[in-house]
Amino acid sequence: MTTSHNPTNAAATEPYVLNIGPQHPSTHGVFRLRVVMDGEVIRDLDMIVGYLHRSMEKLAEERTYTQNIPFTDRADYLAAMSNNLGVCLAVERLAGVEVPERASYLRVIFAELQRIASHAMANGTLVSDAGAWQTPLLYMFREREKILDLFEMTCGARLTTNYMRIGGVSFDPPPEFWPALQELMDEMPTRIDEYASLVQDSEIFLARTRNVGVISAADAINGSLVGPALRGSGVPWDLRKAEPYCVYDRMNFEVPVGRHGDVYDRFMVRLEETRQSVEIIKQAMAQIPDGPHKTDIPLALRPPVGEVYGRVEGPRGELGFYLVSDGTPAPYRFHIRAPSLINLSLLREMAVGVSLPDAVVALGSLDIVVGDIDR
Amino acid sequence: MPAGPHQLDGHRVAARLGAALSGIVTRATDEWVEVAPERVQEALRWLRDSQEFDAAQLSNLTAVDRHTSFEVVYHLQSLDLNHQVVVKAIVADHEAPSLPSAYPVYKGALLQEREVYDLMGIRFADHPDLRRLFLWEGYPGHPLRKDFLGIGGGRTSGLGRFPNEDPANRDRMMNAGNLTSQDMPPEAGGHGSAMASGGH
Amino acid sequence: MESPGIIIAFWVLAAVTVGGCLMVLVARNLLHALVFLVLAFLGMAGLFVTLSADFIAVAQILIYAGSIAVLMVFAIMLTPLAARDNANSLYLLPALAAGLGIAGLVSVVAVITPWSELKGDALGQSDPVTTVSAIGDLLLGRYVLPFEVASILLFFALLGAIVLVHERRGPREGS
Amino acid sequence: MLGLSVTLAHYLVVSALIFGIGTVIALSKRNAVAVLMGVELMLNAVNLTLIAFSRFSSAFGQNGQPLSGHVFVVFVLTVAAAEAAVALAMAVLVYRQRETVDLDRINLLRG
Amino acid sequence: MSTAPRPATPMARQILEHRSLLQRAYALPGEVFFPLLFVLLGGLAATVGIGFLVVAGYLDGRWYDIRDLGNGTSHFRYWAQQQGLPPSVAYLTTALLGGIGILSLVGGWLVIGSWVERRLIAKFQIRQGPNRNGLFGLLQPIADALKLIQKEVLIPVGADRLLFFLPPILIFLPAMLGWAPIPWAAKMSYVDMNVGVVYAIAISSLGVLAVFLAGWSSNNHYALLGAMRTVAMMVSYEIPISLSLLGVVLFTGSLQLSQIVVWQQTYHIWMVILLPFAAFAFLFASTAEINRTPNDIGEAESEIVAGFHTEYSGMKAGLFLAVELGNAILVGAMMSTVFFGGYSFFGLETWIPGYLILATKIGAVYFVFVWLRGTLPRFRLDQLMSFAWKFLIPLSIIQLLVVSVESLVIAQSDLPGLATVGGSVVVNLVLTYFGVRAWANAIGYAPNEMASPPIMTNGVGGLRAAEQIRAGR
Repeated sequence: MTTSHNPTNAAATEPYVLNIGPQHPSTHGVFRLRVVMDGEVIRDLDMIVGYLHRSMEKLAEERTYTQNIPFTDRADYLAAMSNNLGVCLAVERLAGVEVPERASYLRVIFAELQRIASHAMANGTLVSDAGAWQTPLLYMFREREKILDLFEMTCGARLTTNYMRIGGVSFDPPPEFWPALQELMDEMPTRIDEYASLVQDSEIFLARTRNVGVISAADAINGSLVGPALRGSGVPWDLRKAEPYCVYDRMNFEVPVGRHGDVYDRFMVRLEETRQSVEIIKQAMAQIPDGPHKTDIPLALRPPVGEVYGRVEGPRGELGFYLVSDGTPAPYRFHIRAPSLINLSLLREMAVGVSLPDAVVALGSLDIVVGDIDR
Repeated sequence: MPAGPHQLDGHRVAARLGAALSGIVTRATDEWVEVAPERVQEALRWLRDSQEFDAAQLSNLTAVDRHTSFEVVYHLQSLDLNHQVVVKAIVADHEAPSLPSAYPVYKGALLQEREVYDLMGIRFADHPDLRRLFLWEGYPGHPLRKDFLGIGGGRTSGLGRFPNEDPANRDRMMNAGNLTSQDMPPEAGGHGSAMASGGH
Repeated sequence: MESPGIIIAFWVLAAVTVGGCLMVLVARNLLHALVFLVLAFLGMAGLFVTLSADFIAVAQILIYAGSIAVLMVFAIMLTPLAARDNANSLYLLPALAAGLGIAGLVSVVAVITPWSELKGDALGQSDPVTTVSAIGDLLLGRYVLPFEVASILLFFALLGAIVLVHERRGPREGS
Repeated sequence: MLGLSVTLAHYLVVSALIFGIGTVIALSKRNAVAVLMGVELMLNAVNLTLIAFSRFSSAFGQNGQPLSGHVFVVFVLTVAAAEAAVALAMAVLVYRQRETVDLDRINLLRG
Repeated sequence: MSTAPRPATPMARQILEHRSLLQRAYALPGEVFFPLLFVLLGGLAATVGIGFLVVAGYLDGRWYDIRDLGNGTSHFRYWAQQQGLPPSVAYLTTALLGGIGILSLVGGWLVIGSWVERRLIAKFQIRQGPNRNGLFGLLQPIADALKLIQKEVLIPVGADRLLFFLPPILIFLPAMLGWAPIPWAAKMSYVDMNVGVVYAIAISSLGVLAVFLAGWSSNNHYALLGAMRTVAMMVSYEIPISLSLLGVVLFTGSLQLSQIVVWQQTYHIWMVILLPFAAFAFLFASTAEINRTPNDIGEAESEIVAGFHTEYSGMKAGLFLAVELGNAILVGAMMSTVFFGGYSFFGLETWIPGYLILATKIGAVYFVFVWLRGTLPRFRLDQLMSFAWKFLIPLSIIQLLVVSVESLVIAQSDLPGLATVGGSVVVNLVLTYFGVRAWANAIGYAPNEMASPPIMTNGVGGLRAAEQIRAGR
């Protein structure tokens, strides 16, 4: 046995490697963290992704633009509507397709519904990561279920909706959709209050999330964080305000930003955003005009040679589609700027040096979707 | 041109960038500015630190395979000024492409560069942790390259032509009412005619 | 006349205790040895019960099986894998001789001594004896000085253990 | 004789055996924690002796006087706990300094 | 948009009636029955005892008071003595029968408790819970047990086989032994030992070793991490438990659990009113000892999967789960006995058998455990440790000082018990309220400042805007 006499470097325990995932309750999918731990404290962290990699960008090069829309459902499978919207807007800008006004309103309504559903999931799983045995999660699922019912009513699918089309949306909602939506929106604020009251002021939840996983505003910007992770750090950046697409410039809403940039702030930003989404949907319902829901486009849409970077504010942040067209019906390059993946850029900084439970909560607050990471 | 609503004119960026760092701009268009690949880090740092452009965030980083070269595309944005700057670097070496990393300038490049390395095979020098991201070490090739698993018969990957556009099928489809004349390209033929029998 | 229950209990517990001790000596793995040590402690607590020392029995479980064993667990865990064997040293034979000598000598003395002063037929009496309050009276009465000394000893042992194991955090930050 | 009733001598023999085994463990083991186990067993044997003497004295149960044996055991338990805490802390410390808990290798005082 | 009347299509109707379905789920009577079921089960499981009583009554030719099954034991002994049997035979027989009684009681509760827990948590989580097997899904635990039994028991590679085999058994022992001193009625306890409180603490400390061995022998980092967490937590929280029980012991002047109940009966007061902080400390520390929310960090499923029993499968895992549940019931029994008057209920125990009252109280405490589990997030290990060492233990010690003075006053003064005990209640309530607040302020804990809603803005911007917003608040 070596007798390296080094009292200052007295390791209390031996560091060891812990594999969190690919099958683990807190990774929300097949996502793996290889963590070097010293007791309870994380000394190093390496993330291993790709278990769900379907090479979507390669597949897209063999398919027309319309055929690519269903792929985006499967990328971020918790925010299919937003993904559909993003790719449609990008293609429309590339090909110069006009969208009827009613379709724009419908897109706003469904994108915001999707945001509510996705944030409910994100916040629910975050609280579940903090150990609340799924009660808040199931409360938040209550409204998510109703929203998915509305999706099903409109386009027949709940999760992978494939609802948006280039030039509009695939279906006009049925007449019974509107009262159901109205009723949901009427009860939504009290429901949000209800599930906020479950956790928002819970001292245990506060103790677990306050000053945990703190990201400063400068780091968040430099680390390409987007969405609630960026806004949680106090940066008022929302593409719906900054670069209004569809009819967001006619909507009156506010952007919540956090105070400390910790897990609690990201949670609260998501919570407030659901409230704002309800407001947006109410305004859109009041303003929506009659008219066609779709313009006809050629089956083989041939955008001119060129490139476009279209982006929307998805539930997880800036969702970009970088499309390069060579004039053929299929994109030459189809790149999805996945917020889930890029938000993980700072995970190592957040997790190294803190204890395992903090790292789990910090990871949960980034709201990753493995389909979006791997694509 | 389909530029984003807040995207800056590439010529304007090129003028200022070229004035500050001489010889760095190789080309500029309405939409983007092309910089010398070996000096891309310098260009990004200048754009990030300049008062005028304030490109604080690397919004998107990706690459495009142009058969003989690679385009690495940087979408930068300023949150305060609310505009976008698109920077491109053309990597001429298609066999062993290499480029300085943007990580020293933007921490957000960490995973995006790994993704580009994994799928396109572009090496980023002085990237702290350049490993494959999605695929495992030892995976043969880089799948997003156009010559990956080269298709026989001189075809390149990509959908050259919508299958139903094959002149042989054209009349049949139009008779069946599935197509309108609007769906047809202006001229028949083209480089993708082999696709018609491809059964995609 | 003693009840057969007590006699059976004595023999079983004595066998468990001595067997546990022997296994501590024999076991190759330190953690196995620890398990047998706890078994021996529990057997000892049982022997205390047969001697109507209920408070001492419970204290034995609490302190030996509950606390000291856990302390040992921590000590074992804080040292590396290589230190978890229970090997004997070169002194095994002399130690065996010494141990057997002591045990034999004391046993012989214990058996041949008449113990005329101590012939209480204690095991036969059936009324439960309350020892707790009596021990408490003694501790705070006749033995109050040793009691206080013991508490001070415990306090300083606590402090000493903390001081010994406390990590000096300063220089580690740089590395 | 031994099979019919349990006398003081039985307890004393058991305690002598435990004490002997404890001695062997304490003297022969190389691991510091194992040595501590031996010492604890020896203390336990003494406890058993004390309790047994207390129990078999004729005055047991009267005025609580013979319970002095119990009080001694309480003190022994106290000292044992303190000793275990300090000894194990020392074992950990020695491990940190010397990277071993093998008592044969801990020869710091030999220089 | 249109304000259409109520939609006609089935799908839309279904969506609109979604909420009323949930309301119906709320209103289902399942949870109304749970206390009733506990009481019934208390009675059911005591059937063994009652049968024994009837047999004893037949043998002795007399009719017995079923309010206290302890009567049966003494009569049986009396009868055995009359028959000339050696007393040890009578003792052993009663011990055996009592053991069977307790085991069947606890076993029955394990079955029902798991059903109640799943059912109740389902209600808390606005879902139905198990409702397919039998009436209200009552047969679900049996189905679970059958499933667990028929599963293969895996031994991981590299596991220490002996130490891997032992823990499920070792951990089962304290969960069963702990029932021995609990008094179910005035004379009805398995062993009415005069060191009952210390015995309970000592027995609960035995589980630590089993937990550690389970985690260490599994050769799994999650298991080891969970075991070390659990051991650290159990060792720390034994101290608040002991201190809170010591306060009770100071008042009652006895370590005997039956005497503690009798004391509460005598003064017509529950210890929880007299010692609210001790009751809270005991409840909180118990959740740590038995690994339940909010202190279930030893098996925090979002962090370390299942903690120390990650690698156990089949009935061994089932045994761990059963012990967890059994411990909850055992703690409920201790809690009811020590702090909630045990088998007594202000004179009601003369009309209703004491064991039924105790069973109801255990059910109530168990309900609290389930409630906590359905509601609260989980602490972090260091937070739990600081809560124990910086909050519970100092305050418990201060409380002990106050209580020792009060108990002296109650024991020595000539005033009537009502005055001294009532005075102590007032003093303790006031001191607890202000003491907790003052201590929380002293250690700098201010939760209300921590809960801050986000700032609502209307503009967009980057770092500069963020700094402006931050400066503006």
